[in-house]
Amino acid sequence: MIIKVRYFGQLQEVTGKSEEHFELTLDTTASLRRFLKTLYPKLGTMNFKIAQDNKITSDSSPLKGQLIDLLPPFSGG
Amino acid sequence: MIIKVRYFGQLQEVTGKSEEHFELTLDTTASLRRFLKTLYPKLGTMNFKIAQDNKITSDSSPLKGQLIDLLPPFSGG
Amino acid sequence: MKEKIKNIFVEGAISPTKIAESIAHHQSKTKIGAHAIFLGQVRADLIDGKTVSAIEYTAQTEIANQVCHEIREAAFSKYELSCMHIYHSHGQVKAGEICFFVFVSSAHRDPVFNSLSKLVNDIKAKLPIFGKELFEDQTHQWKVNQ
Amino acid sequence: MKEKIKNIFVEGAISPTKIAESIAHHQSKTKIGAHAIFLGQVRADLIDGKTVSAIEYTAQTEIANQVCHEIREAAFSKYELSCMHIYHSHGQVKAGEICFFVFVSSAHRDPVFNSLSKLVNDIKAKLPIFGKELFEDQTHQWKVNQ
Repeated sequence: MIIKVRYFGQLQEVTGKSEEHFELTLDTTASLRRFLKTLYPKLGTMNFKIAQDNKITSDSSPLKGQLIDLLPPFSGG
Repeated sequence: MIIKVRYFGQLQEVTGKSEEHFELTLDTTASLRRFLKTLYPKLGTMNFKIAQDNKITSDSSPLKGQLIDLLPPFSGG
Repeated sequence: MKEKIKNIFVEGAISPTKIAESIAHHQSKTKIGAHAIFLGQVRADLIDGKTVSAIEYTAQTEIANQVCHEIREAAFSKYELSCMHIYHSHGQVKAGEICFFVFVSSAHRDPVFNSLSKLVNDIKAKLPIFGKELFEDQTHQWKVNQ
Repeated sequence: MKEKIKNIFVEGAISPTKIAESIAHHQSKTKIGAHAIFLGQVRADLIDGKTVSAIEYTAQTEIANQVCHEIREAAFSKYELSCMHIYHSHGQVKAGEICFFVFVSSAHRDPVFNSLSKLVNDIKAKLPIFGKELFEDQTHQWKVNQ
């Protein structure tokens, strides 16, 4: 499956990009999180939520979205 | 002692005036309250606070002010 | 923060423009991170088939300003506030217009939330202000706060 | 009160004039007796000897607007509100300028006090908005909400 991963806020600085595409077969968002932390070791120390197709999901969620967003801590207001 | 009594809000309608002067010797504001209720029987059914010289006072306060204000229930805001 | 006693009364309605100017004045105060504002607006209440068209406010202004000053000083002591502005209408205010404006500012949001409702409730309860509700047919009744 | 999902984002700072216009729009709604407004203002915080000159906001806007919609619907269900308006800046907002505007209206004052702090706290906690604090020397740090 081809997925588009977008990075928000300081995660763009950590990865050096705002988005990229991967062809992957992974079962859960937790697996995706491990994959990305291996690819970008600096992500290992960071808190972020994962959204699939514009819905924030828990780490035990099946990975089935085609649009994945990595969201660092929120700081609006 | 000559005192000036001012009526506020609906008390002006009950007494038919906004202010008047009295020459009186009374010990407390409670006594003044009784005196005014005798003069204006309709005041008998109304709640009001009494201020002396721009300070709201309790009914047990000695009557010593020269400016007396009768204040009906507050309804600002 | 000791201040002299301010006159909170303005003749007639408080305009949205005045509120905007008051907000704009705080843009130079760059330690402020949070403002909270309360606005009282005259309701066109329907009472026994008659509609309120305006409220005419009178007050014992000396006492009202003095008591408001005490409420203000107590709030500055209790909450971490940078600024506080309080205005109330005197005279006639039409239904739909603003008659009461309380504006608090702080570095952070908790002090403005906590102080705003306290200030509004204290001012309504403790200031000798009297509202006369005027109906469209020229009759009236005296406003009673809940 | 079911509504379609609104876009809460405005480019740059929220002007006092916009706030005044929003207040003025409510003068025809004569069942309203109380408004409460929260304004977030960018602070010129001093951090390790450097002063914040602006915040640049980015967001996952689709999620932010959807979550804000859910927060809004929950507030309409829980509190007796006539109106609710929420705006947040996107892009750059200078120190002293307004970046966040929450405006609630009701017949009476309790619903506006109770809903205002709840809305502001929920929006800050749940909307994917990211503030980048820009210093005068062109460096930056990422804002962390308390």
